[in-house]
Amino acid sequence: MSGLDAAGARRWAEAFLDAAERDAEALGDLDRKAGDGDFGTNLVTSVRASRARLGDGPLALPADAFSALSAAFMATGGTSGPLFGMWYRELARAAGDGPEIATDGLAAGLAAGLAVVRRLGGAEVGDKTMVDAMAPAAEAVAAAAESGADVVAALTAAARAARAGAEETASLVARRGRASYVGEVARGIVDPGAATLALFLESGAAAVADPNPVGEHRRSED
Amino acid sequence: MSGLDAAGARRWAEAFLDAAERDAEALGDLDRKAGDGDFGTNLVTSVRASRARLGDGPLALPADAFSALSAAFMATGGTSGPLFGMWYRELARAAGDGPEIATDGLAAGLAAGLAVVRRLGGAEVGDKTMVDAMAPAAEAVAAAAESGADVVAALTAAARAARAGAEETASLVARRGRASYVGEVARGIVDPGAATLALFLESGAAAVADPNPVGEHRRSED
Amino acid sequence: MTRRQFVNDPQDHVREGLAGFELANARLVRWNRDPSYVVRATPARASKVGLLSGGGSGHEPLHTGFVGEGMLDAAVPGAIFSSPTVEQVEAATRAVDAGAGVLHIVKNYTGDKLNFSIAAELVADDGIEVATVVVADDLATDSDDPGLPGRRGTAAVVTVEKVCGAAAERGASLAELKALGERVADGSRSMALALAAPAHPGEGQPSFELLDGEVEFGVGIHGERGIGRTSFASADELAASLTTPVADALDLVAGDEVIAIVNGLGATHPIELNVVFGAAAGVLERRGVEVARALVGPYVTALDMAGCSVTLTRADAEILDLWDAPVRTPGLTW
Amino acid sequence: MTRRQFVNDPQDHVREGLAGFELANARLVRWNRDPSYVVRATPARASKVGLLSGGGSGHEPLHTGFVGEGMLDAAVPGAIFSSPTVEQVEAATRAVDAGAGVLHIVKNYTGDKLNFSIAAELVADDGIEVATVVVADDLATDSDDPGLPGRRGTAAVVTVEKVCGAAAERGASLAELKALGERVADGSRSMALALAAPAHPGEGQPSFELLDGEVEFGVGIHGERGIGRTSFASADELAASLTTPVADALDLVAGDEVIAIVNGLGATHPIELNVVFGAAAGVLERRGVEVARALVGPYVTALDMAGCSVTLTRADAEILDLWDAPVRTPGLTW
Ligand SMILES: Nc1ncnc2c1ncn2[C@@H]1O[C@H](COP(=O)(O)OP(=O)(O)O)[C@@H](O)[C@H]1O
Ligand SMILES: Nc1ncnc2c1ncn2[C@@H]1O[C@H](COP(=O)(O)OP(=O)(O)O)[C@@H](O)[C@H]1O
Ligand SMILES: [Mg+2]
Ligand SMILES: [Mg+2]
Ligand SMILES: [Mg+2]
Ligand SMILES: [Mg+2]
Repeated sequence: MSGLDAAGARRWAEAFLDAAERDAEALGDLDRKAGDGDFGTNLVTSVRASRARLGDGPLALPADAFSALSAAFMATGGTSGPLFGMWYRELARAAGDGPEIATDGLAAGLAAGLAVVRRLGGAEVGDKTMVDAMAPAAEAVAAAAESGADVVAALTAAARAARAGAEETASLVARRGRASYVGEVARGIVDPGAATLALFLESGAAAVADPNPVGEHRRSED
Repeated sequence: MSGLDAAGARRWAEAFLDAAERDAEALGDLDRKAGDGDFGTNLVTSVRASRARLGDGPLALPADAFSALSAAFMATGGTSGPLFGMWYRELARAAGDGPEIATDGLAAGLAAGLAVVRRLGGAEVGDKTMVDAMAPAAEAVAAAAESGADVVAALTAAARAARAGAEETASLVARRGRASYVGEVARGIVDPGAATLALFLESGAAAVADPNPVGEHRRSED
Repeated sequence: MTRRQFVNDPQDHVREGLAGFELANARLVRWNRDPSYVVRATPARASKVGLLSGGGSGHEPLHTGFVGEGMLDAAVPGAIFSSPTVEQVEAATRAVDAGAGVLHIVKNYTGDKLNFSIAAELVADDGIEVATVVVADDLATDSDDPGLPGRRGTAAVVTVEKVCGAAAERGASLAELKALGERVADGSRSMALALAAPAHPGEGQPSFELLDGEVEFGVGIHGERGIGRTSFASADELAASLTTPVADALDLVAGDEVIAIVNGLGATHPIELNVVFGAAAGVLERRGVEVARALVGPYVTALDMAGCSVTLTRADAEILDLWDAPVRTPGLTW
Repeated sequence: MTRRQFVNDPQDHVREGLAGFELANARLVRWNRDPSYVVRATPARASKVGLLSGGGSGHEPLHTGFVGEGMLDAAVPGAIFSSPTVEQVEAATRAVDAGAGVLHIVKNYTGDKLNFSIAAELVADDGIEVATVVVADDLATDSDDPGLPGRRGTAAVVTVEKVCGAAAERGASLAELKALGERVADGSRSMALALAAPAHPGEGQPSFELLDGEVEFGVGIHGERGIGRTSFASADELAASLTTPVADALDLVAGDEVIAIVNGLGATHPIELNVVFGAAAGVLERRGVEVARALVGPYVTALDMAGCSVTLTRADAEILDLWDAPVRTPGLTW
C-alpha cells in the first residue's frame, strides 16, 4: 500500500490534535507577543471540536479526517479558523471519495489549499503568516509527486519545508493579520499560524510513517 | 504677657500648617492602611485653604487664627473636615474678641470643642478617633487652668496628653469612622485624626514657647 | 507595575472631571462651580419635592450621573472618597427647593451624615423643609453594636434614587418620599468583594495588596480592606458567596420578587459582571426568588477597583411600577 | 500581582456572559444560543433593512449592547478578540432579513472581513441581498502600503451603527445605508493609548508590560502592542497627543463640527475619561472646531485594559439629526 488510508488519516489527525493541545499555550504566547493573544484559545476550541467531529469509530474515507478538521476550524472563527478550515476543505476535496490518498492527491490538495488561503486572506510569502509554511510545503509535495515519491516521503519533505518556512517568519515583520499592527515588535517571534501548519505536517509525517510503530521498515518496503 | 496674642496665634497656626503639610503623606498612609486613604489629600486641601484664609497681614485677634482654620477645614468635607472645623470654631468662640487668650480661655475652648465633636460624631474615648487626643488634651488644660499654669505650660501639657492619646489609638480597633469597617486590620495603626490633633497642639506648644526663638527665656519670665 | 491614571494635578481631578462631564452632558445637566454641585439642565416643575444626594467622588456614575428627569434634582460631589462640605450641601438644597421641601438621600457614612445634617439645620432656619433617607445596605458592616456606625451605604442608593425620583415626578409629598425611600432602603442589602484594590488618581500604589489566592471579601466602596480574605474561586462560587448572605439577610423565600444590581466596582469587565449576574440569578432561582428587574454594570464604582457587589431589594407592585417609570439621566435612561 | 477575573471555565466565558446579558436585558434583546447571535426582543417592522454587526468578544458593550430600536437588529459575538464564525454570521443575517436586505457593519480585521464575506456569499445564493460597510478609523495603523491590512476598525463603529440605525428606522434603502455608513466611516478617525495591558479571562498575566514612565501609544482594541512607547504625561498632554493627530487627519478647520467619542478601554474610571474629554474639547476649541455631540464612557473596551481612545467624526445636519434620533439598546439609550 503506497497511499494514505482512512486509518492513517485518523492517526495523522489525532497526532496533530495531541501535539496542538500540548503546544497551544506556547503558540498562544507567540500571538500574545505579536498579535492579540487569542490564538491559543482559538486552537484549543478547534481541537476540542475536531475530536468531537472525528468521533471514536473508524472513518469511511481518508477525506473524512480532513473534513472533520475543516468543519471544526471553520466553526472557530478568528482569522486562523476559517483559513485553516478552508485549507483543510481543499485537502478533503482533493482526496475525494478514494480509499487512499497518493502523493499526487496530496499535492493537489496542498496547491488548492494554498490558493484559497491566498485568495481569501490576500497574504503572500514573506507577509509572516501561515502562507509562509503552506507555500513551501505545497512546493515540496509537488516536487515529490513529480519524482514519484511515496506519501511518507512527500509528507516528510513537506514537514521539513513548512517548519523551515515557519522558522523564517521569525526574521520578518508581519504584513498581514493582527501582528502587522505591532511593526518591529513582531520581529524575532515565529508566526503561530505558520508554526501550527508545520506541526500539522510533522504530525502527519510521523504518524503515517510509524503506525504501530514499524514505519522505517514500511518506508523501505514501498 | 501671660496669654496668647494674635501674633502668637498666627505663629501657632503657621507652625501647624507647615508640620501638617510635611506629614500629610505619612498621615494619609495611616488612613490608607486602616481607612479609605483620603485623609492626606483632605489635609492638604485644608492646609492650602487655611493659608489662603490666614493671609499675610497681621491678625486683629488671636481668635482670627482659629476662625481661619475653622472655615478652611469646614470647607474641606470628609469626616475630619467638619469635625476639626467645628472644633476650631469652639476655640475661636472661647477666645472671643479678647486681645489675648489665657489658660482658662484655652480650657473653655478645648472643652467646648470636645463636646461638639462628641455630639456630632458620637465617638467616645477608645473608639480610635480624634476624640482620643482631644479628650486628654482638654483634661490637661483644665487641670493647668485649675493650677494657675500659663498658656505655654498648659499647651505643653495638652500636647503631651494628646500625643499619648494618639499613640494609644494604635492598640485599638476602631469603632467610629471608616477605620471601624476593617476590624482587626486597624490594630497597630495610629488614628490619623488623633495624630493630627496632637500635631496641632505640639505646634502650638513649640511656636508659642519659642517665638523668634527666645522661648525658653520667655517661659521663665512668665 | 505602578498604577497610572489620566490625571493632571490630583487636587484638580474632581473639578476637571466635572467640567468634562458637564460639557459631555450639556443637554441633561449643569455644573454649578462654586459651591460645587450638579443640577438638571431643565429644572423640574415648581411644585415637585427636590431630590438631593451626594457623597465622595470616585463612585461615578453615582451620584452626578443620576441627575435628571425621573431621578435626582441635584448631586453634591465631594473630593475623592470624601463627603462634600456643608456649604455645598446647603447651596444645592437651596437650589432645588421649589417650595415642597427637599429629600436628602444620604449613604450611611459619618462624614456624609455630618455634612448633610449640618446643612439641613442651616436651611431649616430659612424655612426650607428637609427630610433625610439614610441608605445603609452593606451587610459586611452589619452589627448589633450601637456603638458602631452601622451598615455602610452602597449600591442600594441607586434603587432608592430611582424609585423616589419616579415618585417625586408623580407628585409624592416629602413625607411620602421619606417613607418610600426608607421602605426601599430597609428592603435592600448588599455584599461586595474585591479582586484588586483601587489606586487614588496620581498615586501609583493600590490601597492594599492581595495574595494570588485571595479575594478581599466584604469590601466597601472606598478602597478600604474588607472584613476578611477568602479564597479566590470560580465566578459561580464567588457570586454565590455574595448572593446567599444577602438573600438570607432579607429572609427571601420562594415567591418573593427582587430588584437585583450586580455592580462593577470599576475595573471589572461587563462580560464578568454578566457571568456573575447569571450565577446570582441561578442562586435566587433555586430559592424560588424571582429577579423582577436587574441592573448589571458599573453604577457605583470605587475608582479602578476590580470587583463587584450584589444588591437585592425587595420589590412589590408599587416599587416595580416606579422602577419602570421613565428616567433620563447621563447614567441611567429608559 | 497576578490579574484575576470573575470566570468559570474560560472556554465558557463568552457564552455565560451572553446568558447573563440576555437575562438582565430580557425586555430589549434575545440571545439565540446556537449559532450564537443576539437579536432584538421585538423585531423591527417588516420592510426595514436589517442591520448586523459583530466581531470578537471582549469589547462589551460593543456590539451586543447596541442591539435594539434605532441601532442594530442583531450582533454576532465571536470568542474573545476573535471573529465570529461564518455559521453565526450566516444565521444572524438570515434572521434579520425582512426582505429589504441586510447591512453588514464590519470592523476592518482580516478575520471579521473573511467570515462576514463568506457568509454574505452563502446567503446571496438564497437571494438575500447584503451590503457591507467596513469601518477603518484607527489612525495608528494608517498606511499607504496596499500590502498591509489598513486601518483597524475601532470606536467609530459605534457612530456608524447609531447613524445607520436611525436611518434604517426611517426607511432608508440598503444602498442608501451603505452610502451613509461609508460617509460616516470615511469621516471618522481614532487614536488610542494604553496605561496598562489587558489580561484574558482566566489568564493571570497582561498581554504586555509597560515601564513606569511609558504609555503604549497607538494601541488597538485587542491588547496588542501599539505603534510605540511614549512618555507618561499629564492628562492634558496625553489627551492632546490623541486628539491632535485625529483632527489633523480629518483636516478639521475652524467652523467644522464633529461628534466626539472619548472611549474607555476597560479599566479607566469615568472621572479620568471626563478629564480627557475636557482636555480634548479644549484642543478642538482652540482650533475653532465645535464638538456638536459627545459620548464619554466605556463603549468599545479591550477587556480590562487601562487607557482610552479619542474618535472624531465629521458631522453635518443630516448626521446630527440621525444621531439625535431615539435609540433604545442595553448600551445606549436616549
Ligand atoms: N491575511 C492573512 N492571510 C493568511 N494568514 C493570516 C492572515 N492574517 C493572519 N493570518 C494567520 O492567522 C494567525 C492568527 O490567527 P488568530 O489569532 O486566530 O486570528 P486573529 O488575528 O484574528 O486574532 C497568524 O498567526 C497568521 O498565521
Ligand atoms: N465619628 C467620629 N467622631 C470623631 N472623629 C471621627 C469619627 N469618625 C472618624 N473620625 C476621625 O476622622 C478621621 C478620618 O477622617 P477622613 O479621612 O477625612 O474622613 P473619612 O472617614 O470620611 O474618609 C479619623 O482618623 C478619625 O480621627
Ligand atoms: Mg490572534
Ligand atoms: Mg478617610
Ligand atoms: Mg473619606
Ligand atoms: Mg483575534
